[in-house]
Amino acid sequence: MMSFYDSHLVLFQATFTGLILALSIQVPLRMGVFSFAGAGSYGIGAYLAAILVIKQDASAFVAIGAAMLATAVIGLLLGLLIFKLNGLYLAMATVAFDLIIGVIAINGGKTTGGSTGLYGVITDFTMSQLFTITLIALVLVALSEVGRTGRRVDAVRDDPELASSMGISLRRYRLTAFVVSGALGGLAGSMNVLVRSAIGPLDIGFGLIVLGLTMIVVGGSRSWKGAVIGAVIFTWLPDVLTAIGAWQELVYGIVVALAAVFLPRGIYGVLVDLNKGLQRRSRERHDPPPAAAEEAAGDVDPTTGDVRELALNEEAVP
Amino acid sequence: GSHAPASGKGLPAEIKLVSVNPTTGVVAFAGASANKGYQLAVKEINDSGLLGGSKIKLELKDTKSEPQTAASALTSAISDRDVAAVFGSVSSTEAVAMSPLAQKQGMPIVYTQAGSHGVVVGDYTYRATPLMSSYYPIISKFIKEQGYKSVGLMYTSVTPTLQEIGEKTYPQLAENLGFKITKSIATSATTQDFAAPISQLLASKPDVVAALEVGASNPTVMTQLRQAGYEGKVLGNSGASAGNLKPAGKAADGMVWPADFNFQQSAASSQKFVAAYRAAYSEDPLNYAAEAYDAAHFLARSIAAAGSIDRVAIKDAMKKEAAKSFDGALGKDLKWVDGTLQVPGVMVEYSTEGEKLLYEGTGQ
Amino acid sequence: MSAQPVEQTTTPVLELRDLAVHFGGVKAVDGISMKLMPGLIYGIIGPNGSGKSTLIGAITRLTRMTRGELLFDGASYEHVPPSRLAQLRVTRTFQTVRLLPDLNVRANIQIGADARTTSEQKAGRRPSWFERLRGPAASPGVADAIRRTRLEGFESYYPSEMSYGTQRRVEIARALAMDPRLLLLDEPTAGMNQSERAEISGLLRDLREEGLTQLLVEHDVQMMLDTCDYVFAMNSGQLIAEGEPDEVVRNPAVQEAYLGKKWGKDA
Amino acid sequence: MQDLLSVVTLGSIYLLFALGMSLTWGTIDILNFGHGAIFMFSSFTAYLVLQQTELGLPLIMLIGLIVGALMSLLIQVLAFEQIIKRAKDKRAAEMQILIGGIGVAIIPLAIAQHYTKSNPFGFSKSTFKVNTWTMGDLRITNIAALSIVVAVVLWVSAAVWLRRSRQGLALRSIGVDAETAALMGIDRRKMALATMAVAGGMAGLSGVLFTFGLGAITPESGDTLLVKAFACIILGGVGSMRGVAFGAFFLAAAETVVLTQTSGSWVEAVSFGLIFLVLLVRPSGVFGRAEVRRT
Amino acid sequence: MLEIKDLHVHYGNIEAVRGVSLDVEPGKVTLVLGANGAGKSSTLKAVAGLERPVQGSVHLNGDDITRLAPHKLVRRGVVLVPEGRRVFSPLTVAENLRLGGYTAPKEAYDETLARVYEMFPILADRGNGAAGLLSGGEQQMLAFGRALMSQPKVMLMDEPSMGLAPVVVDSILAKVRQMADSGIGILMVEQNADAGLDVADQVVAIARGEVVYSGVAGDARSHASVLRAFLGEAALAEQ
Ligand SMILES: Nc1ncnc2c1ncn2[C@@H]1O[C@H](COP(=O)(O)OP(=O)(O)OP(=O)(O)O)[C@@H](O)[C@H]1O
Ligand SMILES: Nc1ncnc2c1ncn2[C@@H]1O[C@H](COP(=O)(O)OP(=O)(O)OP(=O)(O)O)[C@@H](O)[C@H]1O
Ligand SMILES: [Mg+2]
Ligand SMILES: [Mg+2]
Repeated sequence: MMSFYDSHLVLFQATFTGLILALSIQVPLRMGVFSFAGAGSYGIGAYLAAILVIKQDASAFVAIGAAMLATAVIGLLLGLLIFKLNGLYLAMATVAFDLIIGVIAINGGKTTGGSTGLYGVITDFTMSQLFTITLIALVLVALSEVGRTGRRVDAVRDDPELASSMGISLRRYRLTAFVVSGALGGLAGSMNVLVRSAIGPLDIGFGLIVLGLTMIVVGGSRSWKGAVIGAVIFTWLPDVLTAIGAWQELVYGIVVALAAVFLPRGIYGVLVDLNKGLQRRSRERHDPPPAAAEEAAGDVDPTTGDVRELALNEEAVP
Repeated sequence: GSHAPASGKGLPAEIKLVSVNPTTGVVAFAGASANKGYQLAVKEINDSGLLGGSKIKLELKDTKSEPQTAASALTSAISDRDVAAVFGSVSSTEAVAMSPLAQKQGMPIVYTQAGSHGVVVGDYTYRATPLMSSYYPIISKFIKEQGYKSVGLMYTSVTPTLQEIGEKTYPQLAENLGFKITKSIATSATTQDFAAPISQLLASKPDVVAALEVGASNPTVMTQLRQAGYEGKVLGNSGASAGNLKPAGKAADGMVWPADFNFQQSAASSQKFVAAYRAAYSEDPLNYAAEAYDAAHFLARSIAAAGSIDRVAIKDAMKKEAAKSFDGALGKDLKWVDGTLQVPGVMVEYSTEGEKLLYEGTGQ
Repeated sequence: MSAQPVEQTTTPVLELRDLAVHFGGVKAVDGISMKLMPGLIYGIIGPNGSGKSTLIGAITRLTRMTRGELLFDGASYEHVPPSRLAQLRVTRTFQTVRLLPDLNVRANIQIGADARTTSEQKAGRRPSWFERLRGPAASPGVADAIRRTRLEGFESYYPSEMSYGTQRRVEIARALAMDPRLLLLDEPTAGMNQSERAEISGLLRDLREEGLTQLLVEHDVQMMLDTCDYVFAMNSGQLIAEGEPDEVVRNPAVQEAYLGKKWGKDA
Repeated sequence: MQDLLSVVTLGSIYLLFALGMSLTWGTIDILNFGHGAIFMFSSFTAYLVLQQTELGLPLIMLIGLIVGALMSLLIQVLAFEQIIKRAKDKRAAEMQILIGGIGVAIIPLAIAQHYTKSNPFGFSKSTFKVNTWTMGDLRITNIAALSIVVAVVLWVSAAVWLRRSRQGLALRSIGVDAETAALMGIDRRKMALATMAVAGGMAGLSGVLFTFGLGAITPESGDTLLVKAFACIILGGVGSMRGVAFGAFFLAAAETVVLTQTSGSWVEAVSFGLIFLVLLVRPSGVFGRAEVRRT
Repeated sequence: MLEIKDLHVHYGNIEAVRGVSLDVEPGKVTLVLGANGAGKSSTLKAVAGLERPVQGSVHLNGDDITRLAPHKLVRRGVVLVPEGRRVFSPLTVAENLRLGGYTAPKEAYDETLARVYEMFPILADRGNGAAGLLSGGEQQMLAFGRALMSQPKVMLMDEPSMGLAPVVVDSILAKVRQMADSGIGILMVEQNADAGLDVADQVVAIARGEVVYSGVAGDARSHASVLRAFLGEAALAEQ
């Protein structure tokens, strides 16, 4: 008998690297920076790690570290160029960046292995290392969602102008978004190539953007929990669907569409809304109705407490 | 139950093989065709008693044309101790993702088609398909016969195979045969409209046009070549087969290409396969099926020689088996070189009536 | 009420010299100079489109100025980015309510308090990275701001669940939570009724007693009279009058450009 | 010269495709990533019909138009309307629409892939024959000429209609604030449906013309065009009709030049690199207007 | 005549409006007063079709128009000037006005436009500028002007004087009176109760989603509770 874990090892690995890739898009998105540069960084990270391992015999950690450093720096440079762009214009610029990375990979000759890509990237990188690194990255991202940083990120996204008048440097936050996104992308790419041992131009195309975006939107784009949910679903769903056979793609499409339609803020959003609903309910039970506060503001006669009674009394004007 | 040895040689009653191939997605046509070849061969092998009383059970796993799914399917096959060996994917990108896993974890795997580097990486990995660059030079005869003195070349840089033909094989041919390449244009994955490169090519006034594009682009290339007023033959690649040219109608007439297999080829072993295939599926076999058929027989012979489904034993047996030559669907006296099968190749011309066999290669 | 102490030796909290903001041909603010002395409430009145909000925008550096000088505590700051103004503890409310839709009332107000912690950090102790990430657990300033704007009971509400007037209170509370030295208010009571306005006016006067300098834009003349120590009147981007509130209200130019029949006939 | 003609032909195909996308995106704020699937599936339907009976060009175009419009309507009713109804705010809706469109697009793609096994399909059974007209050195096919005419006519009418007509204005207002638009007496649902139908029709039409022009397309052809159309619209500036035309011809020209003058494998890098550079200079596209914002 | 009967509006489990009934008669101005969060805007939104009332009915000249889609209501002459201006920011001022007249008969269009421009000359000056760049008060003028363009029969106004200079408040309220005099029914929420009372015929006070006072405008001024609640203590002292 084979164990479930062994036979699905690739999927476990893909869940972790997919999660990091999703986070590389989620982090900037949460700051209102519509950047898909994470996908390009993924490519850079993957190729760089592969080259280091193959040509320099680098160890797994050196390869990952170097890939992250390089993609963070590239993220910063890219950010300096385009952080002034907004919305989908920014998205377009980063898509262009990603596509250019892909083309460079094809045309890189020996260095990138052309359309074949690089293979035989074999190190002693283990599953538990993969897991640990992913966990650390996840915790760091999660910390950026709570407390002061979390609020400030919300402010930068929802109202940049308000944010800057509240002492938040937009430039700094947006550049950070690019750097973090780059580093996460590089991390995802380098870890992926280390577990998969091969990378080619087709692995770093437009599909990565779609996959990452689908993960976070369906999972819930406002929280790392959404990214986790999304990464799990969209890594395992195709495997589950193989059972259906010929029409699995069709079902996949239907699942994505249904999720987009019926889960307005992702699966995690649904959980949050449920929670908000509960809060509201308990609020109504325990707290004094806020209308009372307003009533006070409306200056109701303190003796009777109700305007209506006064009205009925037809109280004369002094 | 299935572990009980059925013969003295230690083979179980049922030998589990897995085909990890795309049956949906962009390369589904090749994967599906290969699977037909595997199934036909498995049936023959089971009927022939080659494995004594043991029967091969073939399981098909769809990669959806995605490397990750392919790798995942392979991993689960590896972790299933009952699986004796695997038929690897027709797609290079998938194959490259699978090979290191198979090699590292000791799973005998035989690919078809996947023509890039990084597929055959060690003694567990074999490829029952010749590299296109190995037989493509049989086109020399055609070029000489037609008396072409210059070629206008267009190739895609998307697939390693076609890129290599465009960038290495043609320049080499030009040197050997003394023709001139008037223009060499690379196209990209997203190029859908070839009008501009075609008009450039024709402006360089070559005797003949060579167009090395992926399967689905071939009808467009032919249509647009004809629209641009080019009437001559077009030197292509075997990606144009499998019905890909049909939508171009008459415009596609006159495309020629070297192939590793054509159902009209003369070798007796080939014709035996074609007959069996026709009987089973009532259609003419494609090269993918022929390659798969040979791969399956190669593996079955190795398993029989190993006398067990121990993967190391199969690996060793494959090595011995690959030292011999054999007659198969792809032709007669086929040899393995560095884990990759070699064939003489055939030259084919397309016309609306069907593919016509021009001539057969003789091997080196 | 105290008059503008013109010849005082203390440095003004805020000083504008010949400030101008032009948008293409529109001269929204066109050469304004003013000094705000510590601990007083200043008012700006003026017809719609006379440049009041633009002036506040320029003072808070959110709107790019065309020319002029800005001084805070005597130091010029026209090249300081808006985000650094929070460190000087200059803050504002907006004419259109600007709350963060995904945060509840408490968190929205906490945003203001967060800014204060940065300015405190600049002043002294460097907090650990974890403290910086989390921010202070519960700022006393937040509870205070909630109490003063009478938002008790609304802490866990989200902006979309509240009426317009209530949202405006949150806007004010957020500014208060920053513990400002200079507070700029752009029509803080729009959408409130008279008694609610009186209450806000009371709040502003309390703040003045605590030494907070304020610049208030309002169209409610009664409120201006009740609240301000000194009033500027603007028209077409320029100052047309300044002085004590009742004085300005009696100014014929102001009456013609701005005041309606009620205040006009009082004169 | 011949290259210029190639640019114009290719550009008009891009335009025809991007026009519908731009229309819904620029007015009712629906960035439909199912547009490519509509394009492909309309053509695919025409192909299926052609397997049964022989048809001429006008009828095939009509099929493309109708199938495209119907698919677009279906997507609007089943997916986008539902998303908008449920979404909390506009930005969330935009994201959901994006992903919803991607999801919906997989469905027709899977169907077409299933039937064609991803082989190319074309209209070789049509009674319409593509002819080439020669004028001196210049060669142009009747279908290319038709594509250019259709693209230009549709573009001009869309642009004029949006700019001048009452409904055009109403349409733009829906994209800004649908609720307030309703308060102006505008039936936002009907307008949105009409727009989607028109956009879908354009996609279907371009699918048919494109298939004729190239001889064959594959089920995946729509996806490739989708990214390019997105680029065209962004480059020109979202919501600008002049912009989308500029974008389409700019991209066609860039691609043609790269493909013919240098190594074709750099095509995307160069054309998208150019787009990147243009955005650095014009952050809201060449003809786009900066977002209206003030304090 | 617009009759609102026993209207209830809920948001989830918040009961914002709990049984409001009031009438709007042609030629009359009905003024709605109430504290923040009392449910004034919710009432207006429900009448205009932007929120679905859970209970109650709205009749226009005897026809049931409860839960009719907003655009259909506009075609019947019921127009809302929404709270918080809601101009179409990226569109020009002129386009905003044109949209206001979307359903209006074409004959009177030019004349109405001229009247709007006469009332708010700044709108004519800025005709080709983006509406979103106007100052707060200018946008409020635009919102009001836009509503005028539709030539309504019943006009619902949510704080039309918000953010306007006193002179402009006077002219807007005068205009409201003038419109009422020409036979339009007006339902107006106005926090500037003092000025609002000058032009109102009827007054309805709402607290916590319920009507707590309703009467003739003249009486309201002399009614201590209303004065205290909506005009402040100062108003009492003045008397
Ligand atoms: N979309 C909403 N979701 C949840 N609750 C809401 C929503 N809109 C309004 N409310 C609640 O309904 C009540 C009535 O709100 P409404 O906006 O009608 O008040 P209002 O009388 O117009 O107040 P104001 O004078 O401040 O504008 C308030 O308690 C508010 O919190
Ligand atoms: N970004 C801008 N572009 C063009 N014109 C602008 C811009 N911002 C403001 N204006 C114009 O500048 C003038 C001053 O606007 P501002 O908002 O300062 O007026 P305000 O005094 O605050 O008026 P209100 O009392 O109505 O709020 C107005 O005519 C406005 O239309
Ligand atoms: Mg203002
Ligand atoms: Mg209200």
